[in-house]
Amino acid sequence: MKPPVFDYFRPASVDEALALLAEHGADAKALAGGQSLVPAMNFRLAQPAALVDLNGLDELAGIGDGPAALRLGAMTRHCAVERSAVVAKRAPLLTETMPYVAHPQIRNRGTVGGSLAHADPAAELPAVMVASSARFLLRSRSGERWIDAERFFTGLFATALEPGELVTAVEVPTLAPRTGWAFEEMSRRHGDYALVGVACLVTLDAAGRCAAARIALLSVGEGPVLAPSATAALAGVQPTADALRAAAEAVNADIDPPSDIHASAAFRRRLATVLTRRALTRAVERIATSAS
Amino acid sequence: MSVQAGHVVSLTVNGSPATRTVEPRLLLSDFLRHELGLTGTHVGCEHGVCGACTVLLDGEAVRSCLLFAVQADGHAVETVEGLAAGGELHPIQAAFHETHALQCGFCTPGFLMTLVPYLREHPTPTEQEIREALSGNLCRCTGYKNIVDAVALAARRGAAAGRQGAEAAPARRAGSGAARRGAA
Amino acid sequence: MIVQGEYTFPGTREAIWELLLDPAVIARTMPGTEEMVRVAPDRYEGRMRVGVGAITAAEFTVSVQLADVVPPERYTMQIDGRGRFGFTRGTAQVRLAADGAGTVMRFEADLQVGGKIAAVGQRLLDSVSKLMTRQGLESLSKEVNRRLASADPGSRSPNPGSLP
Amino acid sequence: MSARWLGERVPRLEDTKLLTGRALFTDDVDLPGMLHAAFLRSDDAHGVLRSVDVEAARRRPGVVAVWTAADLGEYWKPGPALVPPPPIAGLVFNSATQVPLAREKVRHVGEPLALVVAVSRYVAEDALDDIVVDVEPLLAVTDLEAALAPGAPRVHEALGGNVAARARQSKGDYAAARGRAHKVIARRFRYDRGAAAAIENRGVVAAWDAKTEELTVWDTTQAPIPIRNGLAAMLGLGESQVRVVAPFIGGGFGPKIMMFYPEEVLIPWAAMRLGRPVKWIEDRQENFYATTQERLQIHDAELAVAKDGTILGVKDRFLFDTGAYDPYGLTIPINSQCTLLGPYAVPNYDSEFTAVFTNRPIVTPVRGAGRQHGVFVMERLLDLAAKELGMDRVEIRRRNFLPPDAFPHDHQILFQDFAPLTYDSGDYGPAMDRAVDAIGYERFLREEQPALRRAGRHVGLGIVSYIEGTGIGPYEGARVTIEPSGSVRVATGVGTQGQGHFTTFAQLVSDVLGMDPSKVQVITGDTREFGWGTGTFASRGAVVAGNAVHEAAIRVRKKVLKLASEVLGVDAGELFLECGSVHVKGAPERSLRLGDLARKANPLRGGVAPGTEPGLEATAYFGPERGNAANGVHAMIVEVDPETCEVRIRRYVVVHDCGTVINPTVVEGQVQGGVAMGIGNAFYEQLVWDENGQLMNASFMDYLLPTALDVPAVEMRHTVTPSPLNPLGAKGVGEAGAIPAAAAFAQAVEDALEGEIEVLEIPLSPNRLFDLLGSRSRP
Repeated sequence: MKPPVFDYFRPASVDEALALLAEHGADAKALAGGQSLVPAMNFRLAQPAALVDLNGLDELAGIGDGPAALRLGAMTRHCAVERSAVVAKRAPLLTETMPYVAHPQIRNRGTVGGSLAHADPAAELPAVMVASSARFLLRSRSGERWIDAERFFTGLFATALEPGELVTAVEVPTLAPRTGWAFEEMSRRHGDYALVGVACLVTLDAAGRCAAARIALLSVGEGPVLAPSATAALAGVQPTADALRAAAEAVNADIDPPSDIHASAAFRRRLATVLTRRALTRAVERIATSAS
Repeated sequence: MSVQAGHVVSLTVNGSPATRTVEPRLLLSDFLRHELGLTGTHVGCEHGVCGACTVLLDGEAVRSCLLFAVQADGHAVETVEGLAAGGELHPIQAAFHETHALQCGFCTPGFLMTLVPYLREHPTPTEQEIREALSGNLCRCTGYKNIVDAVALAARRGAAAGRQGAEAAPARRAGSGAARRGAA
Repeated sequence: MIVQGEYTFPGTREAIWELLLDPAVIARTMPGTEEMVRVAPDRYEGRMRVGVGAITAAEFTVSVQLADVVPPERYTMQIDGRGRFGFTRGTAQVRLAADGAGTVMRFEADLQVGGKIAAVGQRLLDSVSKLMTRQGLESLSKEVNRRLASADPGSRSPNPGSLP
Repeated sequence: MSARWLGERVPRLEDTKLLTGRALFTDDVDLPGMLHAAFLRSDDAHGVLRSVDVEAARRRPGVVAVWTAADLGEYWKPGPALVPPPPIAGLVFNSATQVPLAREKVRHVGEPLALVVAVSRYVAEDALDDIVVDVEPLLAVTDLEAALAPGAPRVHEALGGNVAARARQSKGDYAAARGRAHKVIARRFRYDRGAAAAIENRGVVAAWDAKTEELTVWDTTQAPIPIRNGLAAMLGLGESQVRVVAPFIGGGFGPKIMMFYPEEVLIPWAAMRLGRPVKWIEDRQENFYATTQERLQIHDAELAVAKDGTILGVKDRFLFDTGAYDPYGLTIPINSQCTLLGPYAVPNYDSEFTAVFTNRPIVTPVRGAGRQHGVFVMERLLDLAAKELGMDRVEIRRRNFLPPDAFPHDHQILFQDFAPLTYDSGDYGPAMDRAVDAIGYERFLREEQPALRRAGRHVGLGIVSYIEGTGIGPYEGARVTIEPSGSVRVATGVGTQGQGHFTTFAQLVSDVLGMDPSKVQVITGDTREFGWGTGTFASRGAVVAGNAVHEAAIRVRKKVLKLASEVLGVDAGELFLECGSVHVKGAPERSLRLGDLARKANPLRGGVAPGTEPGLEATAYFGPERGNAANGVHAMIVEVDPETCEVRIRRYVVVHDCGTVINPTVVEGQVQGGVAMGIGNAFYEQLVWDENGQLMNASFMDYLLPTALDVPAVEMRHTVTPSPLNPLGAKGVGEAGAIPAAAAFAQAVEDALEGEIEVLEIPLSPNRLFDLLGSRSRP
């Protein structure tokens, strides 16, 4: 289990990194935290001809507190997000999720941008970003563009990233008033790939009816999966236990879960409804408690 | 610069400088064990699950099997060999000995290196917190109970002696600086 | 691993039959196919590159042996693909049935996956096979429509093909 | 002789090296000019090996040698049959042992096809990718029942079929007992494969010194001496020319005593051929195929009981998956057959097993070695019987325990050591009483469980008994030497893999020679230090080697007293040993340091009396007439979430009797660790093979070892019924924790779900529970 030969580049700037990626094309891979890429290389399943190491690029790291949104540099490590008071205040859903991401040693290296670009269907961050209506800043030699998380993830390990393009930053919008959040996940052991996970935001109006909701699931499709049917079931209703249960059941229409040795598609459907119900319930409770 | 073979790596390991010329693909775990002869860092899975190869990079616990040696260039690495300063066991090592927290001892260095920064940042953990902190390290012999006891013992003593600060190595400050840069 | 499905194409059974056995079409529509040559009336050989995400697209040498061929009704494929990451082999049965103006293709493949792909990739096998099946059928359907269009510029197919 | 150290919680003497990273493990061996090996392994589970083209690999820069089976010439031989079949009447045994490199046919995924030696492991792995293998696939034999059907594909063509062995052992008349039964409980039980998964993978480093004509081999083995003897024979060397060192071993658990692994055969050969040291270190992916495993068995068993719950008889027919080869003979299924009887009086027993060749890696003992299957089947049958009879689970067990006056108890069948299965001693009632008390059995069933159920919680309790046959022969030996420095060296042949032998053996010597254990240096696993013995297995280290160490120390003590009485001119009876010196009773100032005595025992001038042996040194051997029977009770409380099918273990109690305890801390560590492995086996760990013999989870991502969050702290109690079979009265403990865990877990989960399901297979998983619960657990 030793990695194959590759060329190693350590650019001094993002521009140099972009130039290197453009120069080497499809054979090159950006090396961020490397916590998914390097195991794949040790198994010799990933055999990139060249690695462009982004770890020296401080300009890509950092957590910024904007008026309308929280901004995360792509190379911000999971551990920094996990420990950040700013994130806890501005994007509590993200803070609640971080401990589910693998293990402490992995979170000390893993990066936000790397996890999003890798787009593992079982990863937590993509689903949380979709639920949070986050948007990503993509940069290539030809310039920058913003893209909504929802449109960034295009399939199984597939994203809207063009060749030679990097995720450089993430913006997570501030929560609306009377918004509750929750993340629920089941895995065989703490830190394993989720069998199913659910991230949700629920906003109630002054009358306590559901004004808006975002529910995104992981490990139930080719990427993070939004649950429009479940959201529709909540629209304008009082979030009673029955209403939340109905919404959770509606999730079944939104997912096409895979089977593997740890969970059949049928079991994943069960988990998706249970965890969605639990997540919605906690999110609504949070609004109540924060209101009182 | 493209560097296939012959990439120069200069770093400090347990406080002393080291420079070697290596292939980019050389894993940090193999670099420490076979280039520097620091065989206390063990390799159990080489895909980032078992935690036996855990070392400190700029004070943070990382899997040395998921890093290339070239990535450690200019950084500070600490291994289990660096713990017992002047022959005296580190408080966590001593606690492991007293609570019988090791049997075959193969996974032990990884546990120790995970715990050194953890106890600095969490001087008074609960049992559940300790178990969560250990969840990235696999042990096949002990069933974990005595390891949990060892951490609790070390924490009690550390709290009593108020020595968390005293343990902070320069490399650690660099590490927390990096983390703070993220939070700034 | 069982991969099965049903797909409705516009066009007659004969047209679809001809299409499905055309090596050029196979090369264009089977995901990752780089080359596909009909080395004998009942045998194809070629190369595929299949990868997903960080997994490098590894080259597989593929051979397809036809058996039980009953035009334009049904045929069986003995598939054998080998590469550095392991192998895929097995049989696939394809049946065509007239359905009004169109043709229904029913397929069932029983595939073995071996080597690294199986040992380390089990979590993704189901998703990848679903994905490749869908991609294959979609490009096949595009191909059908392209041919129909070129065959008879006057009429656009009313039914662009649909997954059930 | 004071027993100052026996039974003390002496902190381990080996810890410091391990804690500071100074302990030598096999992969730490680094020799000048050392080369590195890697093996090409089969992707196919079953096939005709048409060709292995290594030309491109040989041409790769940095590659020193590449060998296939064809290149091995005369050296290519199937391995030895390790354990001959026991003398059971009518026994069928077909031996087929593993080969160094596959030739003509591949029989399981991961079977080695070629050996590459290169300047680094990295380059060696590059070369593996250059090798082209042509295999014509054959149908794989994976289903144990289908394998026995006429016309099934054969793993070994030369054999009539896929039957590796068949053996029937019985006593009494089960059919008659069945006729008298009030109820007969019959079920099918399944217990699937897992990996030992020591955190240290296997490894072999070999160096040939052409000048001294000595071969040195560092090997992660539990049995260095048999490895030396076998290598000497294979390589045409004298045993004294071969030194095998089992240094610190990162966990053994059974598979590290398989003999001989292809790598153990080939790496020393390669080192001699090349005249350079060669290192092979197994990686984790290889470990899932190349290291032996347990433990698929399928039992069709029935229990005949009287109205009052008395066991009238048991019938069992079971299939045992032995993998592609059967070098280890029948050890595992015979353990299952014997251990099923447990601590119970079973007047009529009829058990027959069929061992089946399959296209899966070789099966050899893994911690428990088939014992857990027997315990699982018997304890599950008793649970089901109790339910049918409306009896209490504990009561039906108590009613059938062998009474204290039943020992020694002969079960009239043979155990794995070929000796009659005879329990040496035991007292099972008190162990059950302690467990019932410790877990709070009555209170839980009467108060806690009903209250929690009313609150919508699903909690359940499991409580089971077991026997573990341990400490079998043939023998082990030890040499104890008092050195002029005053320190004591103990050398023994057993390897050690974390069991604390460096400390427990020192404790045994300390009491006899009156010194601090820290002054006793124990050397194990180096054939140059001690050349006679078998190895560490079957929970026998402390029992067999421990008694040898103890006896050797006693002989040295005799020499000490004899010489000291001459030197001091007092009767030996007037002397006592303390603090590393010999003292005269009543005049303790008249004393001699043992070191000085050792010097006097090795004079440089002058004559000695005829028959005098120099030095203060003695060697002793111990071989028990048969194994002894450790026993215990495990009890646990679990909580099940029927919606997600997660199971949490809330409490775990173990009452354990391993006879005389040398070091309680070490014993408790062994039990806690064994329980962790048992829990893994019960709920987390399963090697998943598809119908083509492909392993679907050959990594720690998908093969789930329990973590610190999954294993509870075990609450431990000891009872002590010393074994009459050895002077120390010790019984084994190494495997105990792992054996009954699954049976207790199954009972507890059933109880938590209020008997909605029957758990008849292990391992469970949330998905399996979901399937079992079916519609009965709508969210």
